[in-house]
Amino acid sequence: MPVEIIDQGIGPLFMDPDPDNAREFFRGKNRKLEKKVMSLKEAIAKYVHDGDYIAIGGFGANRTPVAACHEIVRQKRKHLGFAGHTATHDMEILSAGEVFDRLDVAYVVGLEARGLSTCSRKYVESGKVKLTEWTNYALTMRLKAAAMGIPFIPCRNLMGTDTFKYSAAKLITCPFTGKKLTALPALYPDVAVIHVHSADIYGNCRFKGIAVSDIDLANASKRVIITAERMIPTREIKRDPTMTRIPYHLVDAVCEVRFGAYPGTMPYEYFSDEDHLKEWLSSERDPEKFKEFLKRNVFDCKDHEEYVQRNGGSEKMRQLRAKEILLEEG
Amino acid sequence: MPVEIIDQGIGPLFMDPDPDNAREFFRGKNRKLEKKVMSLKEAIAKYVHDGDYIAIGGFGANRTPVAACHEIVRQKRKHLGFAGHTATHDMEILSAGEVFDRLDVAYVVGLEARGLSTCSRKYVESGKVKLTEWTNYALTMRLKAAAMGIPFIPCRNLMGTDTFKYSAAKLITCPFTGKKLTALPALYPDVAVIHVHSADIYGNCRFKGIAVSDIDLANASKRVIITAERMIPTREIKRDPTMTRIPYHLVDAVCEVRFGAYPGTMPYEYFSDEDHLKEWLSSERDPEKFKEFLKRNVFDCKDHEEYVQRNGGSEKMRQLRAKEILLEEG
Amino acid sequence: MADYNSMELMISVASRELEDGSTVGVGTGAPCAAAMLAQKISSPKLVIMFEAGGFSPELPEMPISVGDSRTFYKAAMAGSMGDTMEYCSRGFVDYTFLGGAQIDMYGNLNSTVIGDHARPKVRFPGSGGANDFGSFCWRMMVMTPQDTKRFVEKLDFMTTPGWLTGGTSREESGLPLGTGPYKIITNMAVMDFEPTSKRMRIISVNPGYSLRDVQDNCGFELLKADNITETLPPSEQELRILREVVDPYRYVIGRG
Amino acid sequence: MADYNSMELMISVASRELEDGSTVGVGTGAPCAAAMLAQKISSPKLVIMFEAGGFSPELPEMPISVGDSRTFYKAAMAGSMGDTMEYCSRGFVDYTFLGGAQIDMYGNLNSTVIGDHARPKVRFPGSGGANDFGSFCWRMMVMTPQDTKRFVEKLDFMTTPGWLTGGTSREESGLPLGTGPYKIITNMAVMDFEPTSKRMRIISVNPGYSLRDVQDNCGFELLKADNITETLPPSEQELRILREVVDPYRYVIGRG
Repeated sequence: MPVEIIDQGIGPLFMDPDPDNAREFFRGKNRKLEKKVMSLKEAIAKYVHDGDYIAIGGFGANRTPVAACHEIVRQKRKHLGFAGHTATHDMEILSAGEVFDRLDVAYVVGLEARGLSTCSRKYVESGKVKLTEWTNYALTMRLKAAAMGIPFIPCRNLMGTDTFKYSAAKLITCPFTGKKLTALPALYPDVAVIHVHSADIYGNCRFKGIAVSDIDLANASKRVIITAERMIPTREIKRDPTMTRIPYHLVDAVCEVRFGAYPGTMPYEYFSDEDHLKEWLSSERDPEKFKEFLKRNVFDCKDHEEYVQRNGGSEKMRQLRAKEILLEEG
Repeated sequence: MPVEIIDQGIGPLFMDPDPDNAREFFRGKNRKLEKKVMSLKEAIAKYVHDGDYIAIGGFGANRTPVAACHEIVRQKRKHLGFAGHTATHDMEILSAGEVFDRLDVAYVVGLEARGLSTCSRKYVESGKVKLTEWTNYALTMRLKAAAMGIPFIPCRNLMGTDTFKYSAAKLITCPFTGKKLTALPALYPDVAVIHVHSADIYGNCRFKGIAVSDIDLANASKRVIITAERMIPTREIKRDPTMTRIPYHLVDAVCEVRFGAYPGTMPYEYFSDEDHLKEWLSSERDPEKFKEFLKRNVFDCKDHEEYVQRNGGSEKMRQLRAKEILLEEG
Repeated sequence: MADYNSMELMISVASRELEDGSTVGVGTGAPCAAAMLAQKISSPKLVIMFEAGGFSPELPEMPISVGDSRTFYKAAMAGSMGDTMEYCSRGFVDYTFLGGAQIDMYGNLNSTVIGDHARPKVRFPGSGGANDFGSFCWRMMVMTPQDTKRFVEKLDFMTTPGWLTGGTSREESGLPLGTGPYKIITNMAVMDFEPTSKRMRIISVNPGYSLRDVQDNCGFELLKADNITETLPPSEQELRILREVVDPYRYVIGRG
Repeated sequence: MADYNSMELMISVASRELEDGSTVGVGTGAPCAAAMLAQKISSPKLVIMFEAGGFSPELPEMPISVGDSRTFYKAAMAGSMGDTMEYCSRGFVDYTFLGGAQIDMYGNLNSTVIGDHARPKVRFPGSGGANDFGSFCWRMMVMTPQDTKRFVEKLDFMTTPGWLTGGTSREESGLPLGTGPYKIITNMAVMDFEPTSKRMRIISVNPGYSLRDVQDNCGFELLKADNITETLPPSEQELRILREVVDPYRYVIGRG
């Protein structure tokens, strides 16, 4: 049975899918059990460079490392590539900073039921950003292929659509069944940032609730920055290693950032601050007002704690926790 | 870049890798939230048929559904296909019953550091069994492909060896890099048996410790039989859905079988009974003695509880628990 | 007769399609409301799955995101996006609801751009999980208000596959066999797809609208079933549960 | 000079290859003993991974199985076989130790059959994870007693790839680039592989053996390094820790 490339998308492939090149990198990566605790400012300065390809964990505004997105904008990174995988509020922040100019699109410019982000839209419509179209699962599978150390993985989505045409996927035939399959190239991000419930000083991580694509993301990425709601001792990790979702070998930096997903949701910790997210969306409609808004909420904040303080602080977080845990539902 | 089939193994492919045929089955599978509790005897009678292709969860003699293997032999199943994936004591039992005649080989006839099983060896050497060679990871990847609903998955093992030659894999070129890759066909077992720490009446399952390949196995298999050390209420599942490793949708039967992995290890519950496993290996060397041994330990036991009773009962299990949890290590 | 708005009607009609014991991959908003309504009326054992990894939750309220905590509240499993999509790809998921800025006569959907891809007039979110659900789930449905801007002869961009170019084109494309668009539920009518041509076909017209209204508010010619009925409006029970239990804050039905 | 057996020597020599901070995929027995010894002497931060999913355990004793509870006792993570093998395939794992019934001059291994595949004289377990580790890990090592039955001109079956047919054949095969057999440690000598031909080469001879012994107990012609040294025997410290801490019940060293 012949195997052939029947068709291929015209979108640019931003990252090298060659597993041997990635293997050379991972061979040299430090996997010693070492203390990796640092400030978020330090971690972004050290591990996120202009031109890097970055991926953000969580799902848009759920367990998303918002603090890290702010810090990337504060540090004025430029020319990043960005995996627009379930990207909502994270994309909104990074668009405000115009930090990226290459975008793998799965879900972008929207905040789901909350509506579209003017800022993200205008930026993507501006022509300043090179785009390749994918789907949420296609990007998950591309990360899975990278995690597996293979250059591509077959899938059964995309066929027959413009999403395929504007992707960098290929259409091949199956060597066993002769069926048509999409071939999705491995995606090895230069750096990933993932927000978790708890981590030890070496980077062993736990989180509760849906994993989204974060485990494959941590495996696939050359560098991994962890922001954690709280630090826990290593003896707790060792007491129950089944609960470790990301092991220390993968991790380059561990940053303790309380409320690090605010104004998004952190499962079992705090619900999203819908009023503040609306404030983002509404202020974006007026460029002057949005500049002010960004100055107040991003550029003038020395860190995430100040951002939380400026938007209600501990009383607000108390309310959001009550909402998240459905405190009054009994 | 041309994609081509460069080479292919000569081993028989026992199962259809076509995802559309599997999809038709899964479409019709009952996924209603229904009580699925039954005796192991009933579950094996109902869901394991002569000629089926079966896969056993766990890792050889670790969290392996030994009770189910005994029951399959007691019910004298014949002409099964068997996924010899990390197969040690499970294989030894099924070989004693000569229940299978097709074998996908990854690891068979041995019990790791304990030595080789005469019974398994003689059976595989007898010519009564059709063999195809794979590796542990290759079988895991074949299950993963099935779980993903794709007909094959690329891998970078097997190349250049007789393991490839006697497999049913193919050697193809990558549509992105031109590199050679092995193409591993999806494996959809007819039935899987998996032993877990706890399950609810609907089949939501938890287990602690290494997952081996059981999550992909549960997803890939058309029918899933669960044996559980103990039942737990559904409210406990719902209290922490992050701990669910296998959800009820996949499961056909739930059987409460205390010490169901004995004489193997059940993490955090009981260590393997090395004396009894030695008794298996030594009695196999004398056919007459082995017949007696099987009569006593399999055929004359009405269930697994009787098997455990005949080999030390609660006092033995108390000792094995102390050993498993390193009770005296402080 | 009960007083209701078009959103309440679409959700009620959609909910009746979800038979007990079937599986549905849903997003936020109307689709989620339809699934919740079905569970509370005819299909208590409807299996709801969310793209981000929530399996069979007890939804305490409308989720704001397909990944927020409500999507795995008292769930059977809090899994991953890979888990959910593997279920869909493996053939485990019967229904899904999708939408878009444009739909054509074959049920193909555009949620990516209006205008040119590189320099669009309007950029939309893109596929998200829509192309995945639309490729993998057995039956894809759409709930949408109907007008000539939305129901178009030609999409600016085909994000998610319907019946592609009709006939046998979908099965020839390599997409999983037996999948495709099933019902299109609008404020004016309910459409299915003619089995051979795979073109959109009116099967029932909603109370208060005429066949003429339906065609006039569609940018392409609609086929007509042999006997077109009147869409059964929301029952008192459907409306009561929808308003009191499913969407008390009118997040969704308020938009009708 | 310390009194020791051949197993203690092989384990000590092997353990010195595992530099601190490197990663090793190990099985039960001697390889595990070598890794434990390395951790307790020169490489406290050696990362030990087990095929079945145990990542960086604190091994309280020798595991009986690569999947038993000891392999994830006080571990960083209790993962899956997929997790471990993905690490290997991705290039994360530096070393592995493998063995077999037969080895040839290119370090290829047979753990499948003696005789014909369909009707073998002796059936062995097969690859297990050996072909996977041997394909993916950067440097594959072997600890084995040496004789002409084991070190053969031609394998009955090539289970696990070494340098295949030598020269550039391994890199041309499609196996991950830069991987391959590294050291072969026997009761008589230590061998590596000549860089161009990839043929097995004696680099040091163990105390009490001659070059002649080494060649006489090998079924193929061994190359000889320019300056062949005497293998450094186990130190007092290595023996003490091996006997008192790593393997007090002599499960492994008892076989030496």
